[in-house]
Amino acid sequence: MNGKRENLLPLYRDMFLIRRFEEKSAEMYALAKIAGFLHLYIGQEAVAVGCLAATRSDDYVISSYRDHGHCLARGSDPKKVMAELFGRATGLCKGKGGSMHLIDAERNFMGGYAIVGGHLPLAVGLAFAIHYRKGDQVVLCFFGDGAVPSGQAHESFNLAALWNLPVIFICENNRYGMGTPVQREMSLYTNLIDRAISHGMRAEQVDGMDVLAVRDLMTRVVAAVRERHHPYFVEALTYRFMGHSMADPAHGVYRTREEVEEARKQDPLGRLRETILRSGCGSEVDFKQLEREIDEVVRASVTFAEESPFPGMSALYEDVYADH
Amino acid sequence: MNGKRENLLPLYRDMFLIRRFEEKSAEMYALAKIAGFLHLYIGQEAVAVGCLAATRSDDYVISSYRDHGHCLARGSDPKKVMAELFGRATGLCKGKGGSMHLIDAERNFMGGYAIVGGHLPLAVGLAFAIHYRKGDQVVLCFFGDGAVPSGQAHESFNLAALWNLPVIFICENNRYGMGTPVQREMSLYTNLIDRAISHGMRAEQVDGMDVLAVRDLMTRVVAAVRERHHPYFVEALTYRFMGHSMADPAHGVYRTREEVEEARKQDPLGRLRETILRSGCGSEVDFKQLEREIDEVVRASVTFAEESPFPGMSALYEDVYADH
Amino acid sequence: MVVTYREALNQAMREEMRRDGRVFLIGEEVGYYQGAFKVSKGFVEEFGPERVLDTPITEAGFTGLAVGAAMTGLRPIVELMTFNFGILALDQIVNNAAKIRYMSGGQLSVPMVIRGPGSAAHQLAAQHSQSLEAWFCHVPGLKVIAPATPYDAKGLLKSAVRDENTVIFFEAQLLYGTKGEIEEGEYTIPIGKADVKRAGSHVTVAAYSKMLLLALEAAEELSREGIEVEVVDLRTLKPLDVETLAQSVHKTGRLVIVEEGWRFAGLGAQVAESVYAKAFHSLDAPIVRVTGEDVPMPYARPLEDLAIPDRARVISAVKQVL
Amino acid sequence: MVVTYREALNQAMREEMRRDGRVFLIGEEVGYYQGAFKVSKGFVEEFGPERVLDTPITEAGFTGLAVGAAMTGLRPIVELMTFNFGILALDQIVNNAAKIRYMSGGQLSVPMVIRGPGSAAHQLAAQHSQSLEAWFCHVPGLKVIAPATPYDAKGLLKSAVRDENTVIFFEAQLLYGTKGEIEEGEYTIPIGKADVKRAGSHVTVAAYSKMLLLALEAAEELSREGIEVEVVDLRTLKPLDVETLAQSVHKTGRLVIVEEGWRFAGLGAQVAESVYAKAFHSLDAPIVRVTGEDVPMPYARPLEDLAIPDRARVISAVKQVL
Ligand SMILES: Cc1ncc(C[n+]2csc(CCOP(=O)(O)OP(=O)(O)O)c2C)c(N)n1
Ligand SMILES: Cc1ncc(C[n+]2csc(CCOP(=O)(O)OP(=O)(O)O)c2C)c(N)n1
Ligand SMILES: [Mg+2]
Ligand SMILES: [Mg+2]
Repeated sequence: MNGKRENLLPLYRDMFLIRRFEEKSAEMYALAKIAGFLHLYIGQEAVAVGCLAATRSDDYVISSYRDHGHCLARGSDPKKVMAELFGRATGLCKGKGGSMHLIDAERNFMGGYAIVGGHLPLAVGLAFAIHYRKGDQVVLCFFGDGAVPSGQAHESFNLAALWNLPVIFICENNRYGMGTPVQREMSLYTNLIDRAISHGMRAEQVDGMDVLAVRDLMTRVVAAVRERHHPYFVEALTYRFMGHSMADPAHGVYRTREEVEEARKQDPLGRLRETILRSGCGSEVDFKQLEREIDEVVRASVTFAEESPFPGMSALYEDVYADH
Repeated sequence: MNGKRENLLPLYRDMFLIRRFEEKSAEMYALAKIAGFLHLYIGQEAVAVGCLAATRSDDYVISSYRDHGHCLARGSDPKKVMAELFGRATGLCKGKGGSMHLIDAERNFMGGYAIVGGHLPLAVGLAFAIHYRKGDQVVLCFFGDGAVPSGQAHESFNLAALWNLPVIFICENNRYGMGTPVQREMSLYTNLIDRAISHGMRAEQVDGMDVLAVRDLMTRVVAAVRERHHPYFVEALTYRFMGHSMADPAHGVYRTREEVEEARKQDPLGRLRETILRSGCGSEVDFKQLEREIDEVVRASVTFAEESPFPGMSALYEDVYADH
Repeated sequence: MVVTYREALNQAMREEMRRDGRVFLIGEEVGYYQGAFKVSKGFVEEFGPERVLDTPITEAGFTGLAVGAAMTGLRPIVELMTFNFGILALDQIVNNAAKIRYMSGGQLSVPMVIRGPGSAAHQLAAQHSQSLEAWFCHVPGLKVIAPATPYDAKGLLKSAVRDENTVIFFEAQLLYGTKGEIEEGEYTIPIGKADVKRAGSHVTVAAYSKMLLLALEAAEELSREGIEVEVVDLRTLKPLDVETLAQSVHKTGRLVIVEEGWRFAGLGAQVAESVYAKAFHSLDAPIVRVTGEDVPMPYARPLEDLAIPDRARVISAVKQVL
Repeated sequence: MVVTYREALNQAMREEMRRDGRVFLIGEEVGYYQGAFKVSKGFVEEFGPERVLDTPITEAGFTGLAVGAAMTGLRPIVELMTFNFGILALDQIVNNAAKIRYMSGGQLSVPMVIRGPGSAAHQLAAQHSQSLEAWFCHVPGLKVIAPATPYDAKGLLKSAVRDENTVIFFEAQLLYGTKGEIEEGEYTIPIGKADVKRAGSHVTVAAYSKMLLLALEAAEELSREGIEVEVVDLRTLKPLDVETLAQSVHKTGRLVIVEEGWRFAGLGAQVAESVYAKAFHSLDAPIVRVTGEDVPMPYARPLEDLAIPDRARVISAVKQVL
């Protein structure tokens, strides 16, 4: 790790933004300002932030319905993200996408998708487009452990490996697909990377609660994929601290309070905070200030969303087709 | 191999029946007695015959559209099979299924299916039913190399491995999926079994042009699956001597005449014939007699088909639903 | 006994599983999680994980597995967490479940039920808010059911489980909590029969599933204005009970069809065409359809409200047709 | 210039690929094999394997790949070996291709064409003989085209490639060898316009794709009996050109719709309903539909012949409606 003299505060800032933003989203959900399915990313922030820190701004990013973290880590305006969750006309997608379908084309954030496994072929297509145009970007494709057994995932792995496309599949293994533990989703569940390897892909596991480990691995992986144009599979071992969605309690029938508490000890924010304090690149004062700043950003996003108008009736038929 | 004193002629007989039956089918296709898609199994006979020789009559068998060989090796009446190809009311499926959908429920031959990869989930379901009823049968599921990358295949592998279901996936790797060589279907194409292994399945390769090798391996595999109730994956290396279907010439754009001729040297019938002659369990006289016998069986099947009536108009709406 | 729609489904499946050991339940989170919408509450406890199977997220795989099991005579109930995910299992449903009996010349059957919520809930957006019944109704070999009340849900689900064919059974997230009277104990409702849920003489309104409740509310309100609406609950969508509908139209001369799905090539087009063909000369005015709008479902609530039929639109359709 | 339908498609794609480097062709056997039905003959030789991509048998995978590529502005043409296999790609088509523009609030588009043969050929049996256009037509965000002649095939395919939306383009195995006149050089035909292929005053017959040829033959034969049929080729199924149809019906007062797909919830139901709604008072008789029978396709030729509309049935439908 080359973090000794490096300023790690920006990484902390990005993770903290996601954390606070989502805590606020949960509040807003309770107040019925946000509706539908809301899947929080809390606990997994190190994965999005570590990965995105290793990318260039013209790389593509694509994700599942659990997409707030990736979108914010990509640099999307929290105001527009919150407005989208509120279903307002000023939202990233003019209020039409909502929590599960955040899209920010300007940032090559190609969206959140709600069909498990369904966006993996899109990721391969983004990589194909890079290849077709002889570009040197890469694609980051985030998905959960639950998506791994899906047919669409395997068809994607095969195509990416067969055609040497520059896509990095990032499996956020948070040990559960909704209420189903990974050992009931798949046989040989301790080594999801083997499936990717059997398709001819390079693959590695990483501690997804350690943002520096993620970033360092991804820096290496992104460089390799960018240069040699082949796919990669990364399994990030992580944990979701909250329920599957707002409809699901944090520790439902499928896991114990103790297990969640144990996992919380690995809180990626806490771990980075300690590293920063230990390494001396930041102090309690810095954290205080940064957190205040973020609180303000999040508050402003709520105000912005709250004050924004809903889409007008004429929006209903807009953008069904490109030509009317 | 325990073939020294064993009478191997029945194996030859089964393979020869398939060979002759299909040669005759091709003739009948040229005469427009048979229509639609007709996919010949010629060259691959050792796989069906070797596999089926290792089963019990209450085991289940299921296949793709290239299903004549498996159906005949299972013991279906050639008359009814030919009548089905002719679309007659006396056919296995009353003329409604045709070449791609031979089904003989009495023999637990659960059918040929025409969507690549689409019958693998059915095979897992048959195995599930055995498991549910605490039976000790096994399921043999035949498919081509082209089906391996399909999503439905992978979902099937996962379920079978996760739930320890008694299904044997038999991949007949004949090096091509239609006009596409296996190296353009999949990365790491030399070891398809790795994909199965990555799902937690046991898997082995076998020389699919050697009926004794197939039968011996399958005897071991069937016994293991029957006893321990877990899935297995067998990759049989084989070759199709004819075109993909009657619409496709034997050596089209995708392979050379030389390649086909080279492969024909491994003709499974020729190889077994030699073994038999060498081992002394059969003589030229035996072969002559057997071949005459089979010629008669095949001729009789054509006569039967030819003389059978087409289904009547009332059949159109029969069996759409079970209750009318 | 007054129960919720959810409880009615739970009872139906429980009774059938107790009655017949060949019946099993399979789907995502149906077991330990008690069902994503708690329809199978208590099942894994009563019937064990051998008969209540939690699956990986592989709809093609587990639906096809159920088809294979049904081919041997077992009677699977497949729960789709929502019918949106059924799109991934369509090859199994259309090419295998619906066709195997025919292709085999009657040698094999596929007696199974595929059930789960169809249609929109609240603000689940484009990929989770679809009403795909028209698709399933198009396919020979399938039967399709979409009950609106707890009474019908129980009776029809029991019939579906006992049917020798593959039955597609549409529920709705927003119906699970609705309540209604059901009979005590065993009863079934025949598949293929519509039900006049309210008699009237001025206009016929045909609806099913969630939309039936709208139709009844609208009828109530219109009645206060002296307009008597006959509400026909289609209940079974395939085979469609055109007879009952036509009889009502012979009486009223006017028909409004309410469906939540997309308008173009929606099921209501077929319902209309069937009635036109059978009762053309009884119709005093063109049939009016109230449907979902032809747009992917928007997330924002005001847009979503515009995209889905509501009571006001049913009322104004009735007035239009009069 | 007289060419086959196959050659017309080949020209259209070739011209578009020469014109626009963003266009590429992807599908099973489209390259070295020259296409399963030889539609892309000579393509890999001219454009190279970078733009003419042979895929593994993974329809969801490669269709989704094309969607992803289109999101960045490329313009894929996906060839489905047949539309039967499109069932496996429906999640990509319906949930992604059709919805991404809307879900993104217009930020992204998915300009692509998905083409290949739909409908039955000869004796391909149940899993290979389906006419699924009603399904695709149901989905907002898609356009659906089904040309019957080489002229229309070429002009509409070029328009489809240039369209900013996802266009589903139905061909037919039995059309590939049919011949017709096309214009020399560049021309396009606007999507969304029906075409009166034969003028007449007694009855309107609406048809598309393969069925148009039946309709024209029937019209020819009926003309000898003094019955003048106006044949409207729908060509574009979504958006449907109800205007042109209604105009014809205003004139003739009678309509027969011919479609090869299953009757129940088939596209003809919507065509009928649209015409009833727009021209109810012009109709002198109920609309008659000639459709495929509601059965999985049987293999045996005599049964298959019963299951698919033929000229005799079109003629008798016309006489019935008169
Ligand atoms: C094809 C499909 N089936 C079912 C669902 C319902 N569903 C949504 S999320 C989810 C669990 C996914 O788990 P995982 O992939 O591990 O992601 P995580 O939620 O843990 O981030 C399920 C079953 C869906 N969205 N899509
Ligand atoms: C899902 C699907 N896509 C495409 C086809 C068309 N098709 C039929 S057979 C075939 C090749 C299959 O090759 P393989 O699995 O190796 O079997 P083989 O023909 O060699 O026995 C293709 C592409 C199909 N039947 N199903
Ligand atoms: Mg997970
Ligand atoms: Mg092969």
